[in-house]
Amino acid sequence: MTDNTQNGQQNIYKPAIMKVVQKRDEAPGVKTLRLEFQDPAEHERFKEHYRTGMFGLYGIFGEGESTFCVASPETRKEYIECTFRQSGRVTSSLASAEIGDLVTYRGPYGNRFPIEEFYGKNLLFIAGGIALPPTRSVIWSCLDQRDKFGKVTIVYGARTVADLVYKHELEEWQNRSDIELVLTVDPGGESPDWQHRIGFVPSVLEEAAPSPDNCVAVLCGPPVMIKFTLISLGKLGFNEKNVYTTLENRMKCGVGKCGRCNVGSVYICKEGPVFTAAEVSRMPAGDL
Amino acid sequence: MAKIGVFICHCGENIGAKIDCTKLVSAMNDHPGVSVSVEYKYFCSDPGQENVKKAIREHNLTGVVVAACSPRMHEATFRKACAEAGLNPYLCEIANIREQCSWVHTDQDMATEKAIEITRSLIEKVKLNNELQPIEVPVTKRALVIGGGIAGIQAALDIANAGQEVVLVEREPSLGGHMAQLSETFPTLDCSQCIMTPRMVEAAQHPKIRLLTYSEVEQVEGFIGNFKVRIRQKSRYVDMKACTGCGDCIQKCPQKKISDEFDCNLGKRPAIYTPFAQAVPNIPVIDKEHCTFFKNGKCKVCQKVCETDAINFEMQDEFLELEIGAIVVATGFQIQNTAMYGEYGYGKYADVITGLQFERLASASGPTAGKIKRPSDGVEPETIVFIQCAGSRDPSKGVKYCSKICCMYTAKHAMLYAHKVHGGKAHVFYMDIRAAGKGYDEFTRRAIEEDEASYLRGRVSKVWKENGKLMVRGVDTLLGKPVEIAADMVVLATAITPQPDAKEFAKVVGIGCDEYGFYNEAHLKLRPVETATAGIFLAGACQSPKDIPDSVSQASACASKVIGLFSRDQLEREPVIAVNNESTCSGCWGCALACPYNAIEKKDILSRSGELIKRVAFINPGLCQGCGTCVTFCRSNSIDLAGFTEKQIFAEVMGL
Amino acid sequence: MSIQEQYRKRAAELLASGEVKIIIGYGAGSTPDRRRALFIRSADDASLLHVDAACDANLSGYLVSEGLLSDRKKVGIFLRPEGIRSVNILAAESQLDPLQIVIIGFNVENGSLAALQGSGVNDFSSLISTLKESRSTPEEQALIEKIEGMTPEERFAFWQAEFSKCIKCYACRQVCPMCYCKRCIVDNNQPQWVHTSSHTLGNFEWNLVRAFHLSGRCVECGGCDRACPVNIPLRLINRRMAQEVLDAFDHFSGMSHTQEPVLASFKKDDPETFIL
Amino acid sequence: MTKILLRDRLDDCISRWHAAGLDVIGPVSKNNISQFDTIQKAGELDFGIILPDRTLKDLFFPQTEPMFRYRIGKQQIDTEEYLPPGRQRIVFGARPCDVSAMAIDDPLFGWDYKDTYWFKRRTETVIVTIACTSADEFCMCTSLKLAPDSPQGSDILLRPLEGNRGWLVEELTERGRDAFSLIEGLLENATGDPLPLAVVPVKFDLDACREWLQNPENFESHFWKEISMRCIGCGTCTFLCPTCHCFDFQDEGDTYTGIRRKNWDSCSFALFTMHTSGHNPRSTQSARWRQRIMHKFNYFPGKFSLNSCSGCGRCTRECPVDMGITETLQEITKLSK
Amino acid sequence: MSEPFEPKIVAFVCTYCTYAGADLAGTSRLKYPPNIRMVRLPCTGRISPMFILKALQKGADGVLVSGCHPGDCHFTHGNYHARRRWTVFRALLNFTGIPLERIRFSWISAAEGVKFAELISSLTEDIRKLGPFDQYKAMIHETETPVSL
Repeated sequence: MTDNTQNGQQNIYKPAIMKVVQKRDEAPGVKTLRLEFQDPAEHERFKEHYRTGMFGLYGIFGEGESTFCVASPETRKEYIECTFRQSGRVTSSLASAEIGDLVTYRGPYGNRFPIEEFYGKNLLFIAGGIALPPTRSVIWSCLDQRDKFGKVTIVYGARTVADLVYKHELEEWQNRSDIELVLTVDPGGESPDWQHRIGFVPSVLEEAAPSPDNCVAVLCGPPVMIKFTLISLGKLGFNEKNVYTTLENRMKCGVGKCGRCNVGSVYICKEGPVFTAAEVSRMPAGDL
Repeated sequence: MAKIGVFICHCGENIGAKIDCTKLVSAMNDHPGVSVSVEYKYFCSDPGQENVKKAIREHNLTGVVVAACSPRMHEATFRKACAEAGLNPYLCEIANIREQCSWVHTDQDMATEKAIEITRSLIEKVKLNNELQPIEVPVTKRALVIGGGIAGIQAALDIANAGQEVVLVEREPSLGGHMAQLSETFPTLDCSQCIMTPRMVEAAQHPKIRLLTYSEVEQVEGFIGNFKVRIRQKSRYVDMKACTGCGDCIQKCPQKKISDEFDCNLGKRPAIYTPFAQAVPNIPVIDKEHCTFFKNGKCKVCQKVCETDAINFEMQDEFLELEIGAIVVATGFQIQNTAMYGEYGYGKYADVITGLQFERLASASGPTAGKIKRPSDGVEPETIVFIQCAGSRDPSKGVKYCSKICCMYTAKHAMLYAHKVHGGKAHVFYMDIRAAGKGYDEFTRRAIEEDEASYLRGRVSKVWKENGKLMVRGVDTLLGKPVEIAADMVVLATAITPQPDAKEFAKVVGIGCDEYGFYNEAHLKLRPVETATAGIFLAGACQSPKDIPDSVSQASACASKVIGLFSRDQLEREPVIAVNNESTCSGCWGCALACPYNAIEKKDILSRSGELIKRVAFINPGLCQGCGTCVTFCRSNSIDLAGFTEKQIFAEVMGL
Repeated sequence: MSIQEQYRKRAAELLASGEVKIIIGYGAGSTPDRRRALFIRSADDASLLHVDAACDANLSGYLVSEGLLSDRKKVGIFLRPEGIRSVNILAAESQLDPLQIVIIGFNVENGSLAALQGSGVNDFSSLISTLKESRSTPEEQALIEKIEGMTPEERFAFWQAEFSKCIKCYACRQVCPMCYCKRCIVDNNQPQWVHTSSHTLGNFEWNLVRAFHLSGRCVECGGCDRACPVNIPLRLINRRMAQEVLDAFDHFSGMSHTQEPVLASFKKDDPETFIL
Repeated sequence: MTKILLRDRLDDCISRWHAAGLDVIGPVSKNNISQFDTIQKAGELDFGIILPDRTLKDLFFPQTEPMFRYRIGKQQIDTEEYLPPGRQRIVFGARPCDVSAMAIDDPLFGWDYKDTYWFKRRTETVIVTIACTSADEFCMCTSLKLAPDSPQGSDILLRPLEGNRGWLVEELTERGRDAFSLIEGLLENATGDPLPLAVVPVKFDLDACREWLQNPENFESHFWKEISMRCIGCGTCTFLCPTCHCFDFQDEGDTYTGIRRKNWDSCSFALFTMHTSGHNPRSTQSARWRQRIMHKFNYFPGKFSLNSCSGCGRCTRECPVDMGITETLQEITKLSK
Repeated sequence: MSEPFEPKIVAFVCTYCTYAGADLAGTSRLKYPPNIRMVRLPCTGRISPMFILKALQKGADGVLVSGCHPGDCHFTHGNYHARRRWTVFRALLNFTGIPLERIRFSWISAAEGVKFAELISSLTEDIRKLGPFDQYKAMIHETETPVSL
């Protein structure tokens, strides 16, 4: 599934300079930045290589780089969107970037979702909390060519209502007739005017009971959620091979050299971040 | 990146004439993260502040640097202006380009360069400033006064008279303290009990004062406005509600040979007793140690004679947990044990006594009903020698400090002696006469001139008994001659020292003390009644030796501090306090030891199943004063100080 | 019975009686002259223990291994006097409860093994007092004096040359019983006070900060010096700092398990001749 | 037909290389440590050591290296690349284990993306290796199926002659031949008896170990906990390993200008894999030691058909607590039988 | 060099005493050289040895640390703790070859404007005589240079 080339770069560790053109607060501590390339050549390179699922290293000089997915789809390559939770040194300083500020981006790296293989199939997207961004890039890749797919179901849950990200897009999806959107929050996380479900993602998924027939599932979320959702998907009759997920690990280089992102023998940065549940289940659990 | 506004004040000519402000403005405009940089003649003026506010709104600023006079001048002004424009006031920093730049440097270029660097470094700091909120602490409006001597009573009454609740705790069975033991008081020679007893009664009957005698404070937790105090009420074995104070039990008690502490062991008392006749409350206690029933299991005479069944041998100590907003510590002093002055014969010769014992002899309520009689045989002494500084100002044997009151009370004793023993001769050995105070020097002069006390400047080297007389050998340094006086009685002006348990008690309350055990004030000059622990105040001789007027004024000062504190429902404190990162803390407790305010406590981190994972430091925001000593101590860099964080200072230095 | 045999016997008894759950001692190393830490849980394994002059590691750092002491059970450990002092400091800094530690003490004097009596930290307090009163003058004393005799420029050059060798492997820190911090200051990146890069500047900062953090805590076991793979004479700095706190504050690290940390306490009359 | 380089001609050779613009580098013992350093004279070289304390890796992948400088302005960011200085170099007197290690890391640094810094230095450097005639108790090249005269990675291989008088020259690559053409005439056309190679006993069964490591069941074996109990988690073994290649990026400087550096990092460090959330996939020292062994003898060979170990033995030689690969693989060999 | 050497001196001071003393020097219009840069902190207890190292990294030729006289600390004993730290850290700097003339410590109260001005003048002069801290600067320079090997 690898799709890596030298990307025509001279120094593979030198990032591109990006300008912040939009900034959105998604949830407490979670922000989305829309970035535009400053160097047209870099942009061309990105457009040539980027496919949904790939990730990048976003950074600020003086602070460092941090790895997260490209949250915008391959169908919209004029910019890059990234959504992140403010936790460490880099994300804190990215979070304080204002419109017009310059940041850096290195990528795209890693493998992709084989979206062509999903043509003609029903799609089930399942995401938890801050893991909607990787799913969202697949969702939009598919919605932007909606006619190529069957039924689209999105199950998204967060701890509390405030923790749901991309609220404006959730509203948009809610209003579309060609998507079934199931929203849920953990018990106790609801607000007084919450009109959707209350419960953990796996049980809500089981209630929604999408059919496994001719269906591909894309599942992203915190490890505990993944673990239990996979069980639920199994109960619903999904084959591990038709369930896609993404893995994250700490990375520095993004290109398979710095030595820290491997799970067992698998380098997330080069062989991932997109894996089928079948592939993940072959990895040593003690290394995840 | 941030959006910082930089406001450069000319301060008229003060800054403008020495620093090229236009250059400063353009340098700041070129600086990354600066959205706007402007100059103005007086930013502290109303239109100047308006400029700042307008810029905050227009540019949606995330931080403000005002390059102007010292932050000690106008930091508050500009922070307030920021707040009015909707910017958190703690996102404003002042670059001091007047006091520390334009006023002190002569070279314009270098001064301008310095102003640029100072301002730039503060821009870097302010970018990392956090929005801080003043800390609001609720106040429990109930004061605890520890110690029922004159200082404690005064503080309690002042607070109670202002309408606030007071809990007054005294460990002895009665209020009164040392002042109740005194005969007359200097410099007016009015009777101590006459002025003291009404205050005691007033305190006991005050509707706002809850009096807990024969009680001790065992534990103090919490912080200003929110202390939790545990008090032990020792069992008196006498039901306070039932007892009428008739005194029958005291009269009938068969055990009457107990040395009377109140009379400094010059008299005797029974096993059930009140310390003195005017005791408040007038309810006896049973001295368990000497009571025949407690010793032998037989007696119970008191119980038999009591008509109200107030005697209860089964009584247990009781504990009270009280919520308290402020604490006044007025635990008083003791008289130094003079055992180390073996050459003066105290303890060896019955007629060598301390000043406090002399007070009891001179007191109308004392063991001799106010007649000066020597303890050995009850004979009136014809010649009496007073030795001052028997312990004070003597680093080798006694204490280094001056006990402050001995000069005065010795003069008083000499006068009382002259008044009571006609024809008697009083000699006073002294080092210096320290009589500063209203009417004090006149008082000592009177002792010498009117009452003809003989003052000899010099130390006494020895006291011994010869032919029924106490021979006192000393030196008169003014004459340069040795002197020997055959006396009938010798009175030692012993030093005033802290209570024997003062140091342990300081730990209980959570305040500091000096090497002797006198409690430390927050600042000797500017905050003499506060302790370093916010909300705890000091009154009387527990802080240092004091006479009655000083103790009373300090007590009233404490009361005013407490009343001031209680005038608000919430306390607002600067949010400059330390915060610990519990995930990286190793729990070595060095910070807790280093903290001058005992603000750092141990906190258990438990797993979901309730097991102890680790112990970390927790910095109580109510107690922390924000000095940052713990931050610097912390090896793992886990503690940080809001307003002066490690990141801010790092940026400030890197921006220089 | 040789000292080693006596100690094996004692270790076996401690384990057999259940008094301790584990013994941390020394076993044979990868070459005949090497000894390595050995953890035994069964009395049968006591015969694997070695005690001799080659046992130079201060094993006390293993006591604060995560989870070892959390069950409140006792642990036996072979310690030299320096190690006993480390245990005192760890106890004084609330990292362990000294009652949980059963010390099997030994000493090496002039290259030969000597047994030490006692098992709790307090049993060794007079020994430690003696150590304070008669600080041995190690062979490096001459070198320290030589360094102190240099001009500041020469001293700087000397240490610059030494620190330029450092590769920031942190063996000095990891082997040190005093370096138990959950997060070392060098690993704090907000802000990054100490450069993590191992250029000379970063190495200089790191070694200074470590020496400062060890001041008044180092027991001069020499572990860091032996661990350093690039042979930086770390013992010189630690020795010098130990001397400083002794001279200035009469502080000898690890005197007792209640000793106050020298940098978290003070006396009003501490010396201050250098302050203007 | 063989050529001989006589020891007393070495100074002349160095002069020739210098004249041709080459830096000459070799093992030097100085200031209580032996490592590769630039030399002017043959006398600076320390031929007495079996292996320098520090590895050949230092020459291609320094412990800290500036990658580029950045300057942040109000509206733009300027970057300036710092590439290796671009001088041609000849390394004289490396050992086969160290040199093989460079060949082992080549595929890793060239895996799809070519590491600019590594390959620039690799192409600028000629390596002259001297076969080992002595070994110590930690040497274990033979256990890795290498030998005291393994040619991997070398441009020239020298075999010491008896009496310490010189070396038998084996030219292995074009680059080696080019470098040695510069000293044409200083070499003797003669033959001689090379000293017998060092005898390095085989210490473990590599194939058996690999098989054991590949078995998924052994991933959670209690063995890992036991073997790593005394590991203190320092970086000595990784930093003194000629093949260990893990690194980190660090930005250093003041507020608006600084340098992004590539620094060695180590899988032994707890923070190596720590997420900012606090989750750490390899949270225990045993997991980290397992990673190190697995990586070297299972994952790496799986990807590149090479063991990421050349048997220099430094990990055991220098370990502060006397651990190392040898002991672990010996134990695994026992377990696998 | 034709231009005279202007040393860079960084001062870490407590706000209650030395910073106020510096303000007093200003209000008294005393003159001192402009080479000093002050970093204001709540108390000397907050001044970490790391600050000194970072000032040196920023190219300081001299560092001053100053606070309240013993017994005058606004926070009662911040300065006593600081004094111990300085004693230890100073010994360490000395042993590693940082000239002590470059790292100075003082007690300056809010009333000692004159002492402040005089100290800064003499300190600046002393450091000017010592010249730039070349040895430290060389170390900084090394970090900015490509690896030569």
